[in-house]
Amino acid sequence: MSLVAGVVLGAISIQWVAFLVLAVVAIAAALVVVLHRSPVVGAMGLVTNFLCIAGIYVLLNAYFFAALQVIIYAGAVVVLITFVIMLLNLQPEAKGGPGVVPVALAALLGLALIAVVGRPLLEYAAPEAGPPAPDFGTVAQVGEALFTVYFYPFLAVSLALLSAMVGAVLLAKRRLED
Amino acid sequence: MVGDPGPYLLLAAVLFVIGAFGVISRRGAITILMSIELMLNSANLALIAVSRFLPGDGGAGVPDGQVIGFLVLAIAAAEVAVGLAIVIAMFRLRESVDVDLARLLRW
Amino acid sequence: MDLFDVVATIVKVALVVGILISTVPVLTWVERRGSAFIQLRLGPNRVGPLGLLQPLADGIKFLFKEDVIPPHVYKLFYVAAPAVSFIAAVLAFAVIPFGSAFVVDGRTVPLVILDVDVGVLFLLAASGMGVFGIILAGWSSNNKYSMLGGLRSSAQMISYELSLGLAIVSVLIYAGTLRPVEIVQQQIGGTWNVFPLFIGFLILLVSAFAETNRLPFDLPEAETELVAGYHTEYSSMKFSMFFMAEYINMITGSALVTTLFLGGYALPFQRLVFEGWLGLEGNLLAVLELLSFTAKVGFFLWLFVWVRWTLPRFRFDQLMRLGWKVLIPLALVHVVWASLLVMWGVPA
Amino acid sequence: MLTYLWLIPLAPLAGFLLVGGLGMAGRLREPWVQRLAVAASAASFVLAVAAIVDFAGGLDDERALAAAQPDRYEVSAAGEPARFEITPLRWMPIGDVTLRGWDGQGVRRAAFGVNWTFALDTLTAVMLLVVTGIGTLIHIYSIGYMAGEQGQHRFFAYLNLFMAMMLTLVLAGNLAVLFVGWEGVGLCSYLLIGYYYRQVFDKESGLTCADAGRKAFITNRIGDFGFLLGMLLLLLSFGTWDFSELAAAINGSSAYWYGSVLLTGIGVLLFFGATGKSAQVPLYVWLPDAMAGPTPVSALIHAATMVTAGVYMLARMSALYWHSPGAMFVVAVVGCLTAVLAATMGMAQYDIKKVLAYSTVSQLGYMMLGAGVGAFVAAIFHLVTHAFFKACLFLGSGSVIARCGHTNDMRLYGGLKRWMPTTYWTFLVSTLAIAGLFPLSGFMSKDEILARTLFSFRGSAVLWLFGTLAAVMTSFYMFRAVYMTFHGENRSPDHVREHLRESPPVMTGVLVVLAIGAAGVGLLGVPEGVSRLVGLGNVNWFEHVLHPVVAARGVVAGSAEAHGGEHGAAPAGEAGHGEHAAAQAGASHGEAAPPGGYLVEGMHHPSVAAEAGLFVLAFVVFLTGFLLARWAYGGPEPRAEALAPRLAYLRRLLHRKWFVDELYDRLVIRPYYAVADFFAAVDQRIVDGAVNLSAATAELSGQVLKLFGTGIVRHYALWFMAGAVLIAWMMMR
Repeated sequence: MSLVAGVVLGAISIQWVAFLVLAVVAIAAALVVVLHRSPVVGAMGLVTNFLCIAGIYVLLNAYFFAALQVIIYAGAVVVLITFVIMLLNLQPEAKGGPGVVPVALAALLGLALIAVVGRPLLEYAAPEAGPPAPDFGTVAQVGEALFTVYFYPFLAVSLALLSAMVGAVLLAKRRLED
Repeated sequence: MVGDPGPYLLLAAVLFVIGAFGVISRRGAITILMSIELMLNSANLALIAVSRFLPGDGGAGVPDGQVIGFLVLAIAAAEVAVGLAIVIAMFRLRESVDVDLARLLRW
Repeated sequence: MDLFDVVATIVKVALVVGILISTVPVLTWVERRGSAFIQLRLGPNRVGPLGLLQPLADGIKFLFKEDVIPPHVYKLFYVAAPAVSFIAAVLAFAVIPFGSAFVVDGRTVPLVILDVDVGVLFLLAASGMGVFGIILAGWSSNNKYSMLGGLRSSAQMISYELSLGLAIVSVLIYAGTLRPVEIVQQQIGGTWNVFPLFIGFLILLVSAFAETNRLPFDLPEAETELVAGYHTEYSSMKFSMFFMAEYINMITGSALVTTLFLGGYALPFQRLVFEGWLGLEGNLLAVLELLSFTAKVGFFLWLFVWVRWTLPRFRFDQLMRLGWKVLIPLALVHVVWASLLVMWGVPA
Repeated sequence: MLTYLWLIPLAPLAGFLLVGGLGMAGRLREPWVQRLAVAASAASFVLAVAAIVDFAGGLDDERALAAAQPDRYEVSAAGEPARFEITPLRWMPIGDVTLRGWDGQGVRRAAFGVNWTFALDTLTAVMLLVVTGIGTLIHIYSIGYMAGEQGQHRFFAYLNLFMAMMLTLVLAGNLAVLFVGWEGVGLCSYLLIGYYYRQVFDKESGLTCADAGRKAFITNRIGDFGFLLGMLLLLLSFGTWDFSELAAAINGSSAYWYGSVLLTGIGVLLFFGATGKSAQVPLYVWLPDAMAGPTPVSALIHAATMVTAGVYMLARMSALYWHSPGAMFVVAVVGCLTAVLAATMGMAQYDIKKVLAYSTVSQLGYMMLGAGVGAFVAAIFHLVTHAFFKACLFLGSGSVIARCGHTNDMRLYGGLKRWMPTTYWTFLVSTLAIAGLFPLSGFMSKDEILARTLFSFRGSAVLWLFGTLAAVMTSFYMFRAVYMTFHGENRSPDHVREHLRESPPVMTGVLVVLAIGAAGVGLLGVPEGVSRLVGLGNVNWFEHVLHPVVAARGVVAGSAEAHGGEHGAAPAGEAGHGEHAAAQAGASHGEAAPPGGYLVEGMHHPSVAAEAGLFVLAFVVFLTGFLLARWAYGGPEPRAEALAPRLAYLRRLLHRKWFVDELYDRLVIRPYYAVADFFAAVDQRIVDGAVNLSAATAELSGQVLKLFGTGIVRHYALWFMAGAVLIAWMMMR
């Protein structure tokens, strides 16, 4: 049943409460990332956001992906970002920030996108989906799908990762001569 | 049990928009990178939310969403790596990560 | 989720956390007495018999010291850092099985807090979060030394997390499952993993040492160069939190090693001797398994202390080179080795 | 000799190449240039005479030759007037032409090819003798006139080239070859007029000789344009350009063609070409300015030969003109108008050559009038006589100019009688001839034309009246010229007066010959009316010889039955006589159309009293012009000056040539430039404009798009986002 329907009917399960809490915290964290002037605070906001989303994945019975999310996103990506922030010793941005016009425009566009995407979501009453399959979200099921149906994308991604590694090393390597 | 992807998709949309707003309005390269991560993450959320409620064999849910999510994850990680390398290189040139300083590529 | 399970879980959690926290002072005592024994000196013996109460005295000391929050720190993260470290350390313990199961008035209570399909990944995730504690501590203290200390320790942890992960992956490939309970059951059935995957065992052990910033790898806190590393600015209780987090990490590390390679709570030749010959089962067997688990963990803990007071400290570049150029390639080879074993159908 | 007919134009052509080539290379000294040129011209004269003698001796052996080689030779059939054609060269084998079926025989494709054909018949013979005879005499005269001139090889070369082109024109067997000659003579007249290309010719208008040459050429070309259209129209309707075939085709379906609009159109177009070449009303303006050329040129080209080409063409196409009364009427009216107009202008000129030029235009008007009323023979005869006396007049004026310090202005002459007696007497004889004194040639030909204009079926009294008026003016301005130049005291400046003496014999000799010709040649074609008065019967040998060639055939023939076969050159005028009688019986004096509604050839025969009246009138005309001139200019101090103030306005009008040049300038040239400017502007603004516009839009859009390339990443992100929203909206709609 749709969001509105869920609230109205009052059949609020623990799931619902958990989802709402996690959602609110995630949004708040996202706002911190975007609005806060100090990059480190932003990074911590990002971590919080990722952990909340991992929580939501658990709610969606996607345990494997939740673990992945925490290990890779929260554990590696944000650490890397924080690492670079501290390496470059970045100071918080100057007060000024970009002019009002782009900010306003961006906000406007954002709202427009939400309006465009949101409306059908609210109206669309999806059919009630039953409980997930017993092995849903487990490593076995995802692993099996990954290596059979999505095998070639998997190879492509591995190539992409390889090239990213080489690229990153070359770009960041201090020139030998200087 | 929230029976349909509605609320999750809405959350994903909101997160996406916040990420986009961050990319557009902020001048710090790192912040922009983080906002991009946000957007990618919201995409993942949407993917998995939808795949969870699709009719699969032996109950609701198909693994495809998570597999694609996994691939997006990998790509996002690669993207951050290269992005940070670029930021470092830029920092070395400009002493700052302000994106507006890198505007040589214009008429 | 009926009431009984909830209560059982709560009791288990309480027990585990309690034991973890209480073992920390014991460990400090062991540490000090051990180092003394290694260095042929007496060690604390004034406070209580054989200095057993010395840790208690330290604890009380930490409690009553003035909790100073320097003005230039970033208050929120400064306070949050020790909490994050401690929570990460404790959380990792949730998935480690320390016994098969107790039967309490007809209801079996598995001696593991969170028996989840992706158990090992959960452990990895939790230990990953530990890094943030250190980073935040380093950054929020707002001074060069702690910042550099934080940077170095996070760099070290990131590097060794990689080899740790690969070693665990090889075990998972060999075991074919991510559920720790299953891994232990397999080792009970078959041989302990340490024999076929011995190199993996060593890599995991070394990585565990690096993860916990223990001596050969304790560059961050190296007194001589970086004062006290990332927790320079911390005092009293927050400092002790870091201290406890470190020791709990040690316990978790050794527990992880025992579970994956030494068969967790498996008694040596359990099937043959204890179950087969002695015909034990039920709670008695569980108690014995608990004891075997504790013994193994204790051995590794002693190993930590032993290593700390015998091996000299690595230089930072040696540390990094060992991590990236030795351990990781070795771990990759070991993963291949594990998959070959699986291919040849070695595991039972 | 007839088979070497094609050599006649070749001789002067060779002369041109030799004199021109070697002269330009500087290898020829003056005497040799002159000798070669004259030799070439004389050679063509000798060859012409030989060919004519052979032709007169009958065409028997030629007929055998034609039978042997049909494609090279062709001889007219027994009944037809004698004609010999030779085709030495196949020129343009064009292939099939689609005939539009205007000739009533439906659309069909006819093989059409143009060959380089030369033909000889009595008409061509006459023209040959005139062109080569007068030409050679003028070549001889030029030796004296051009003595000492720098680069005179250029003059003689062009003169020879002119002779070659004129001979080609005259000998042409079809319109194409005629057109080659037609254009050739136009070119030569341009080259020769502009001989003194640096000198300013006309003090008043500042016209240089080169400008005069250009003016002549352009006016001729405009005429040729009409001529070419006529030729093409002819081709599309008859499928041939050959004269004999054309005549046969027209006479063959004579009833169909009589009065057809197409034929009239072709006739008018061809006549338009003739007006350009023979200086008739619309396109005569170039002839007075052509006097910029040396006098021998004026004599040869602008008096004797080239300008007569138009009349010859009309005579050659007589079959066509007989069948389109409309076209002939146009010719007559234009001819008469030109005669009167030119005569008026001639009376008020001070330049002796200009006077003679206008006189030439006027006499040509007479010839066209004659052709227009059907008196082709009279027209050709006037052409011959005019060639003699006008050449003599021009050469006389040439010797006067040479002696009086190269000035044409008669006001600086006066009393030259004492110094240049031969020139004076020859000039006087020619003047008497042109003015129309009885025994001389002028009277014979001009009065024949006037008589024909009055009595011929196609003539009219009005045209005759204007003709007579022009005759009076002719004798007036001729005697005015004589009195101003040779009588009264000498008005030339002193340094000129010392050198005044007679021209060298080489010039005066030619003058004498021409004067004798001017006097005597008239006797060849004494008009029938006059001979009857004197009781000699019809002794008009010239008419007898020429008439068969230009006589009308088919429905328009004089009298259907009278015109049986016209055999050979039989002297007896029986046939001719008979024809007059029939016409006489058929038509009373009135305008009643002859039987069958066709304007038939021939004329109402005047009663003897009418003939006598005409004769006396001619003498009266001569006398009035003479006395008027004597009264005005004869006395010691010219009375004309006294009259000047009262007639000032009239004098200025006539002297300024009725402001025709100015009229043309304003009517034709200025609008032409206006139109040209207009289109230049259009091209500039619209065509270039469009091109520039497209370039401008590209550049403008470039400028606009440039604003988006700010280089700032955030802006690009903004556009990304905007795009995404748009797409999302479109998809979600």
